[in-house]
Amino acid sequence: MQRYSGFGLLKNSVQHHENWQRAWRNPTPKKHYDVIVVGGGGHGLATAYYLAKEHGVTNVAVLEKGYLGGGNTGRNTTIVRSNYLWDEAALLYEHAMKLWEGLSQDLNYNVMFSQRGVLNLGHTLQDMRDIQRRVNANRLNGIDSEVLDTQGVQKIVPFMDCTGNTRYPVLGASWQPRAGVARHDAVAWGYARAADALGVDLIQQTEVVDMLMENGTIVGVKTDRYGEIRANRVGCVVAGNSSVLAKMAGFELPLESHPLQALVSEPIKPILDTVVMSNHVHGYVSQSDKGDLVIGAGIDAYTGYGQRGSFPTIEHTLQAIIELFPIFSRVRMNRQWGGIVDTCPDACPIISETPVQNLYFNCGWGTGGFKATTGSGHVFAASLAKGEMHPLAKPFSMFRFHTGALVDEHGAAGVAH
Amino acid sequence: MTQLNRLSTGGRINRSKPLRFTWRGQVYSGYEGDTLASALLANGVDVVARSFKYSRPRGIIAAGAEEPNGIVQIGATEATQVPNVRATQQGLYEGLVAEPTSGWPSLEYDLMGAVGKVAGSAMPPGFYYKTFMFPESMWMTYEKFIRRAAGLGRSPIAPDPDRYEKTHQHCDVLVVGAGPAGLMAALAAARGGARVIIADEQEEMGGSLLASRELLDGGPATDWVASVLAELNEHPEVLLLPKSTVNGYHDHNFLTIHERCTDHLADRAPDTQPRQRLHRVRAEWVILATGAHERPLVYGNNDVPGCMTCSAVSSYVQRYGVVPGNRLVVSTSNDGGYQAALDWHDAGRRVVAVIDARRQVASTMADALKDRGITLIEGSAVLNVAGSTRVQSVEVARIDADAHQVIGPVQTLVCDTVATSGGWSPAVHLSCHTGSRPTWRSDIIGFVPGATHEQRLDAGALVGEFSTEGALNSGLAAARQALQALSMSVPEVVVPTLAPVEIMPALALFHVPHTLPTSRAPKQFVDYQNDVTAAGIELSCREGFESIEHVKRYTALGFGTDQGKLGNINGMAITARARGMSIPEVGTTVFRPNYTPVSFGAIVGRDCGPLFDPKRYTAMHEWHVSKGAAFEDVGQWKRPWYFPKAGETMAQAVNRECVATRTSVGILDASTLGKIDIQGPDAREFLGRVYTNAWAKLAPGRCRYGLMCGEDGMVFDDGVTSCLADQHFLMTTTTGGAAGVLEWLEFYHQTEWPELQVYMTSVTDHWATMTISGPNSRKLLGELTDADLSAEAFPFMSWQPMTVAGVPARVFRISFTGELSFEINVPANYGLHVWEALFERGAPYDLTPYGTETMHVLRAEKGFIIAGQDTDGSVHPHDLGMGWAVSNQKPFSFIGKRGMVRADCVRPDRKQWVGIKTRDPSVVLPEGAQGVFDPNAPIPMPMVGHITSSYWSANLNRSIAQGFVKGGHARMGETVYYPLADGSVVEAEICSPVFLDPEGERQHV
Amino acid sequence: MSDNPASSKEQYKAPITDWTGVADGVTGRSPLAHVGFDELAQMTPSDAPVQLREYALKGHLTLRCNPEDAAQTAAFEAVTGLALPTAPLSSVASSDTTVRWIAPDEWLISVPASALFSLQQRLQDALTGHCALVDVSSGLTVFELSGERAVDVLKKCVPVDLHQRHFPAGKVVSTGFAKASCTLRRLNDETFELVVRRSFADYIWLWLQDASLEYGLRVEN
Amino acid sequence: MLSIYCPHCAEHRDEEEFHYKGQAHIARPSDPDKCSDEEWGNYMYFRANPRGIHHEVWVHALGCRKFFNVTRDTRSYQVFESYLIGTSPSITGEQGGQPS
Repeated sequence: MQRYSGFGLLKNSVQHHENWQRAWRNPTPKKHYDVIVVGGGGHGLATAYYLAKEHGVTNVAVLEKGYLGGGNTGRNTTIVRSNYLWDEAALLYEHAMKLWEGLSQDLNYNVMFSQRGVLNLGHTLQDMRDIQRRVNANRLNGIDSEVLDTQGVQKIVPFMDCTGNTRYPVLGASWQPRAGVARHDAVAWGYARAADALGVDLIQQTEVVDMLMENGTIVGVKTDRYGEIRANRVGCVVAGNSSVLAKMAGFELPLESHPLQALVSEPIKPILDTVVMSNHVHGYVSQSDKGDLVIGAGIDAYTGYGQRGSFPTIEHTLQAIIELFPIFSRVRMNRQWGGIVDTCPDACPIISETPVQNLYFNCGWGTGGFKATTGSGHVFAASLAKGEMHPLAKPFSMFRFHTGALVDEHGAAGVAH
Repeated sequence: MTQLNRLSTGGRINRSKPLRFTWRGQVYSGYEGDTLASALLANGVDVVARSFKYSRPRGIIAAGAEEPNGIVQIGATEATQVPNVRATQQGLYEGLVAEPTSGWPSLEYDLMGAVGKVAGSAMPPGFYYKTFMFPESMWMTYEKFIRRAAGLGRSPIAPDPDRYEKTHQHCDVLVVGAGPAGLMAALAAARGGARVIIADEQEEMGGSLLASRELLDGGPATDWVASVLAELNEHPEVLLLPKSTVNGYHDHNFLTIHERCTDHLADRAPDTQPRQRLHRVRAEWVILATGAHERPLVYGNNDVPGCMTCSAVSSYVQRYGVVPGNRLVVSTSNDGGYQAALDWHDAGRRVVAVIDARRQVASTMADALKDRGITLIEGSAVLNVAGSTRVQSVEVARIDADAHQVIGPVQTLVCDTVATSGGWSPAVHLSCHTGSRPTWRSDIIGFVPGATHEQRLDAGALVGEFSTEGALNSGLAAARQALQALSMSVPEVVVPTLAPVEIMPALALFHVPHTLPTSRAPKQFVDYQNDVTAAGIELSCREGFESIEHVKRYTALGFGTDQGKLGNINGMAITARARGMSIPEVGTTVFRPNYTPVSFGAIVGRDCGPLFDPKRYTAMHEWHVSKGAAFEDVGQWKRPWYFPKAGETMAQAVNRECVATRTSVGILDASTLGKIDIQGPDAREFLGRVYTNAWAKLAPGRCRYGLMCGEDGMVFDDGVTSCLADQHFLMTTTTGGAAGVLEWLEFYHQTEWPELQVYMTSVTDHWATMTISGPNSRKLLGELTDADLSAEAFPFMSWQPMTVAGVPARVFRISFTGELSFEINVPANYGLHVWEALFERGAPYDLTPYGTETMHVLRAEKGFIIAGQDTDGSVHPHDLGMGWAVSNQKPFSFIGKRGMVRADCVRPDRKQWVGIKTRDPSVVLPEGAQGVFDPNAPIPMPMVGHITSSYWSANLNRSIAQGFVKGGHARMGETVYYPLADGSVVEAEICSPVFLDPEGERQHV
Repeated sequence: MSDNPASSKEQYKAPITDWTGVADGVTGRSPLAHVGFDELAQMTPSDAPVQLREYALKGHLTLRCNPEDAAQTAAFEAVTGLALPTAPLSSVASSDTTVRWIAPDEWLISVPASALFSLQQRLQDALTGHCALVDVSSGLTVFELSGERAVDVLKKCVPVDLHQRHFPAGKVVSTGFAKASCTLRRLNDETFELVVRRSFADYIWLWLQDASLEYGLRVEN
Repeated sequence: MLSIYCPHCAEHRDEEEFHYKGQAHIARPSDPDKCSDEEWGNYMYFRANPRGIHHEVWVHALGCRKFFNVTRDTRSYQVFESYLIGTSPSITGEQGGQPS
């Protein structure tokens, strides 16, 4: 792998950038792999990378029906935080957070992880009780988190309306300083490049159309472009389309796929230095390094695979943003888009064995997938390598929906994302 | 300043209405009818911006929505600042103040420009992914500097003084675009009797006809436009929306139109008038006549001010009477480019040459050129431009028939303006918003809208009908099709006659070759706003970013505020060539709303400020306000939180209210609780299915507390339901849960048990509810009613109709405080009367109004839960110690029964709800504190449950709390620790959640 | 499902109370009493193209029954003199009674407050079988919006198509009103009746005022 | 934004008047107490979630408050029919399949 550095950049600019290497190969798949990862998004690519790097499993293929990072990895609002309420979720997301810190160096790819902090606002007394509960839990779980009062919030976000004249005044917030944002595409590309360098085959424009099974055990997949490809183990990481793949394997998942929308303003000069999220008025906003206000809210109510959502969601989201930031009223919205998220009834993911032997699913991240990319890939890789679920993944078995051992982050995790 | 580029005649500006405006602090003049761009060009302003990455000087290149460079800040005051306005779309008004959004210290002497020149070569696509990584700790510092360069304009930092309206529209036919196709379609649809909305983004309707040289029915095209508009204006079923952009096309023919009502009039809207209006349109049929955008050619230094599209040049001359230069060179691949030369020439300025990439050109336009003696150079193209803040000359050379190589010597032509045309790209954007993918048509060298499941028709240049005649005919055809589908009569409409035009096919030229390879050639810009070059796109492909989406994301192609209207097709073509594929194989990126940017304010509409969300009030609200109550938001309701007397703190007020209630009598406005009237022969059975406890034997006149669980067995609501008669009940729900509970009940009734005969009606708003509570409550109520209130006649957990203060009432002897209580319900129209009557008689008893805070304290003293505070969706009745409210004897497996006995729900170490008594009675634990058994355990410390409720109890003179503790029910008396944020650890004892009167003696009186 | 014959209604249903039967001197209070419509009526311009009035303190009754039960519909007609409007979104009205279709088995009946008790009694007596009558008088108030720009104001409030072709006089829809809801009935070309919930009445009043700002509003009393 | 036909009000209304209530035709087990944890979990949580034709329950929340079923394509968001609770759809597709 051609190592990236400032010096390399200068050298290449003298050569008119004619000698840059490909970031990854475009290989023809082999007939058999130790592990097939279905889904070339951030989670899938991270899984492949850690399989190769941490477990020495390099005979790995990542099958992507479109282009790398083209699903939710490239469609989210890039928020990274780990201030989750329940121990199981908090430990998983904090595991991810630790991997975010240092990821650029690990991958030799600047993913622009910017720890500018996240505010989760409280607008009602119950909001504040929930914030206290979550912050206390975070602290005892070793996660940086504190409760701010209105003045404390105003100090961090000077242009937000904290006057108390609003419909739902800002009563306070939880504040995670280590949280922030990252450049979403770079995460996928960085993992892809690093995985490729370790020998992983990244197969794009190749859709899995069937699962090959023998005696209740998966032995490979059938693709639209290359026919059958066999493998000892198969891991599916296809956010949004998990139910479709599960159906091929003959089972259902406790999932619904919903559109999740986001929008950006035109780029404006820096005015917002942190991430602001409000569950109560229902919106969140940060400002990208390019200057766009990156804005989102919760998922659309009904299921959909259309990568677009309903206009009222956009309206409600912007109403929330203007309620918080009346000064943005004359700023203009440039673009909106949608991703497909598969949501679990308890707002926590599924990282799990399945009814099919050697077939594993990593899905159900709902609106919270991007921030977990690192940790998700890391624990899923360990599980695929050993054929046994990583301890951090164990609470997220799909079978918890039978026993009732849900990890219910509803209402506790602040706003979606 | 003189308008040195303004012609003395012509154009559609109003020369009798001169306007002054300010650009960069200097006052200029223009005319009514100008855009800011045309006025700037009239005044000879060349440089309007610096580019984002390389800080290169940029001038206006287009005349419409596709303009990538002329992005300015406007606004005369702080509050009226608007960032990123496209100068080509901003109508000029008296006093307009505009500033560039880039360039420091000035546009001419930009410091970053110097950096761009020196370091530009080290900034290929994705350079930041490859750098700024070392050391790790430095990224946040690097980022600070990177962020400094961010953004175009700036946000205002004062609140917006303007109003934005929003309105719902319905129509039979929505016509998007008022060019020849759109106007023709609207005219025909209107004549056919359809309800029509026609919207056009420009300051004036007419589209290409406004700058056309063609004659319609022998007269100027603008005369025809005027006659059509006059007829449409007269039509009662037609809504004309000029200055209105259809910015989004959503599912089921729902479209949004962004109308700029007053942006062309003044800095801010007149009082009471909206600045902008968003139309939310549901259309039976949509006719897209959105036209096409001219593609500029991609050649060396094609961003130097003075480089424009041919159609822009024509627009400025024809519509605004502005010739933006003196010596013009046209470089084109199609007939369309010729009009710029003709217009320029006829305006009396010099056309140096028309360079056509095609050979042996034969067309009507070429003939017109020859008639004027303008030089035509065939088989050639402009390769490169010299100049920095204005074009000084161009390099022209012969290229091969495939337009891939330079095959002749390079000659230099001196000029100050270069107009190019690479053909027309249909504006397919809206057609793509609902998921339709455009299809490539090689005959027109462009993408046209793809198939759709929407009731959508396309017309005009959008479907490759680039000629006026073709556009008119296709507009008419679309209207006919829509009318037929609507079962409306198709009227007689005559298409105006035009002189025949001979057209020669265009040449597919996207990227003009240079004598050097692209990587070494002068910068050839594809996307101006983000400084995306042909070399950058080729590099992206070499590095493996091959999918068009990867190219877009890696290079930022199409990511500007123009969203690639100018550059996307050229970018795709360059990608295709780099990959050895065809353009349709490469495909397009996905176009998404908005077509052009829309103010947040317009999308928000009136749902802001005081109208952001309804405030719901009870019938006694005015009284609470007059008594200085502090309010708590509970759902949308405003509930009194506490009633401070002068000088009282919240704690003092709450303590006083708590003590007064337990010692004499307090009163709570409980009107916000949800109330559902349930009646029918199966009402009792129904209640038994939706509540966890039994209802079969509840006698008329009696009340019972019930818990509601989901199928998972987890508590989600609670309340008292009273038996009004054998088949008639009144259910109460939590304030926040009211709507959800009713819908949930209806869901089970309508979808699971339709055979049950039961009707449910919300009566929340009908009743005003006031609870008087405390030892003197009976005496107080006795003063206002003749009813027998004795314990024998009116026992606990029963209700009676009676007259209270002259008003018929339902009074319930139920208690959430543990005191003797009467919940008085009267029709809300009489709520305030009864409330005031109670106070008239209440003075001797020191009747004390209390709010939600005191209610919380009093119920906590009694160990009553608040659903939503003490529960969170992961708690079943047994966890709460409320197994007494679960009846397993019922024949029907009520909702929640099965769920609460799942394997995980019967674990003995579940977190269970208990009382928490701090060892130090003066310490009030914060709600949300997390308990541990071992405060010295290492982090992550095993947590055993959190505090859900915690108060100072003035009645008990100590703190009280409740919360969850793992296996808590079996740990009475044991110690649990609460490590707090400040580092202290509070030690507490697990106890019963009932702190006061566990036998219930106070309420059974 | 149930075997209980509803032989004695009193046994099964709560006795009907004359909730408006208040003592002398006790007056009801509209949810908008604080607005002071009487004073506003003196202050607002007389030539405004939008007019608004509140019909406060009316009697409102929710009727639930089965439109396919001929005995029930006949009983209704016998009591009220009006045929129960069973077609979706329809209404019938006499001089002092309005009956609005709300759902296939639900109607909202409005009468003068003084007539409510008697109506409720007579309906209760006449209707047989499974049905419900619920007094919701205090839970609702009624606006009447009229004038040449009334439709333009309403278009900012409700998402339904108000064109005469789709929304003729007499039609009733229950729909969203901004972030609240309302039951909307067209009385004639330029006049609409809005029935709104008490706790949202102030919000809807604020919204209507705001929506008519660009045209001008006259409050009538 | 969807336009949904309410079979009770007999006209189309904007989706904002409705609430989505998930997959249709999921019958509550007749004897929950006899269900295993697995069966009960399947009833509560496990869903077809098809990419394609989907039968789902909606309620006209701001209108007549009645529930009904809708057949919709979850990719194109086309709505093919509204039909009453207790009746069967006239349009069905293999899960993930195209409408016939």
